[in-house]
Amino acid sequence: MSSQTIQVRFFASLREQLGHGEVEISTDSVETIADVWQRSTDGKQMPVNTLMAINMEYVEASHPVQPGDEVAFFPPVTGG
Amino acid sequence: MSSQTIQVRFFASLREQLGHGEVEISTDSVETIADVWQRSTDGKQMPVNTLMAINMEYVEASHPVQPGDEVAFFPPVTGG
Amino acid sequence: MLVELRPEPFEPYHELASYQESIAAGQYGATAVFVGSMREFNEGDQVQKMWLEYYPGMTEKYLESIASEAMSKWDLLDVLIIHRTGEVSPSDSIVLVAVWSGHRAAAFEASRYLMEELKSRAPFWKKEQLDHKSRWVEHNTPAK
Amino acid sequence: MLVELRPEPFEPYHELASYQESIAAGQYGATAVFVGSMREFNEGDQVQKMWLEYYPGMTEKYLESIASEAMSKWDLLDVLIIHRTGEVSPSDSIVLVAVWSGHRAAAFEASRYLMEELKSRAPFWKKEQLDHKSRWVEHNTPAK
Repeated sequence: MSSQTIQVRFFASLREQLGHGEVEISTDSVETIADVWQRSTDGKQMPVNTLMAINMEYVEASHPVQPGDEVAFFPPVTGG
Repeated sequence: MSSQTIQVRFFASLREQLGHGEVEISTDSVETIADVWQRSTDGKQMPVNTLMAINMEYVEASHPVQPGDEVAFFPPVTGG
Repeated sequence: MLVELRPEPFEPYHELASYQESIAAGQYGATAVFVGSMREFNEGDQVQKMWLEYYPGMTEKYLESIASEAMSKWDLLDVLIIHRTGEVSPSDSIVLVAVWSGHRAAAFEASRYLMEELKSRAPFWKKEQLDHKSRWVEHNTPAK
Repeated sequence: MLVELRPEPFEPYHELASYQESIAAGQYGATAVFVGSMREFNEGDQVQKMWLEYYPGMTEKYLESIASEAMSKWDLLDVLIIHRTGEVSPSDSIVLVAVWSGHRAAAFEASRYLMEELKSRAPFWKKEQLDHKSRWVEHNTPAK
């Protein structure tokens, strides 16, 4: 059931390094954004300066997550 | 002879108050911009904030003048 | 107030003239505009093309939030932000930011604020195509 | 680098697009633009028309000197200044200042510098025509 999962998105160089732009993870024992990273990357080290968002708002790694959330990880932005 | 005179110009509200935009004065005993004002306005009081230029460059009232110079007096600028 | 992402090239001064028709003429005394364009070189290398990735949904939301913030921080009549996405060629416009206000101080400050917020936080990422390789741009230059 | 006085109305974004064709595309990454326009009111009064007096010779010389100064203070590719003269109607553009540079900091700083110098020292004077009288504008608002 999608309400028991979290959608995880990766962008730019992070997407290329991990080999995918989007995964769905189960929420079992996933409480924070940091946990989402661990689960969705098989425990890889998070690059320094990685930015994080939950439901398209910037948050810190300690921010809690809930089933149904969309979480995103991406490198420093370079627009404009 | 024009080389023994100074051309004096007034702009904007100063031009309207004095009733003319341009006069020619003789250089006899006229040494500074302040003297030019005295001579060209019949000794009127100079309004506070009056700006002064000699040969189209800003100067102070104490700046010396020479025959052939063009001297201008005008109020604070309001362009842009 | 308008925020738009554009997958195709746009002509910033044409956009400005056209958008400005929607703003009451005679009400604004000051318009400050910034246009960012793609240069054909970066860090000593010729750049052939650029890929501008973004986060659909979040990018628009973020740009709308800084536009609203600028409208509330300064006395502005209007804000326009257009940002390119996708494949970009040298000399193409990347970003257009414009603000309309009564007086110049608000216009200058708001336009700079918007560009600094956009450069430091808006979810866009540039990948440059050089002669023989491609690379992600790692970070934007700070405001200094 | 171009400085021009215009006795007739001008369309700033058309001027910009046209002037920019003379600058090598792909060389500049940042363009900062300021446009000052005539509002239909000032200090609580409706303004019907405005008369923009200037000092022929000195005004051009002064604008050219600040454009050159900006080029030497910052790393700019080009500077454009257009200023209206004579009879001006509400919503007409009064001044256009544009600078092109590699990066945004120089563009923002130089455009603001030019406008502050122009507003505080360029020999222009505005006389406003109200419903039943006319008056000289006494001073510009400070940079704040």
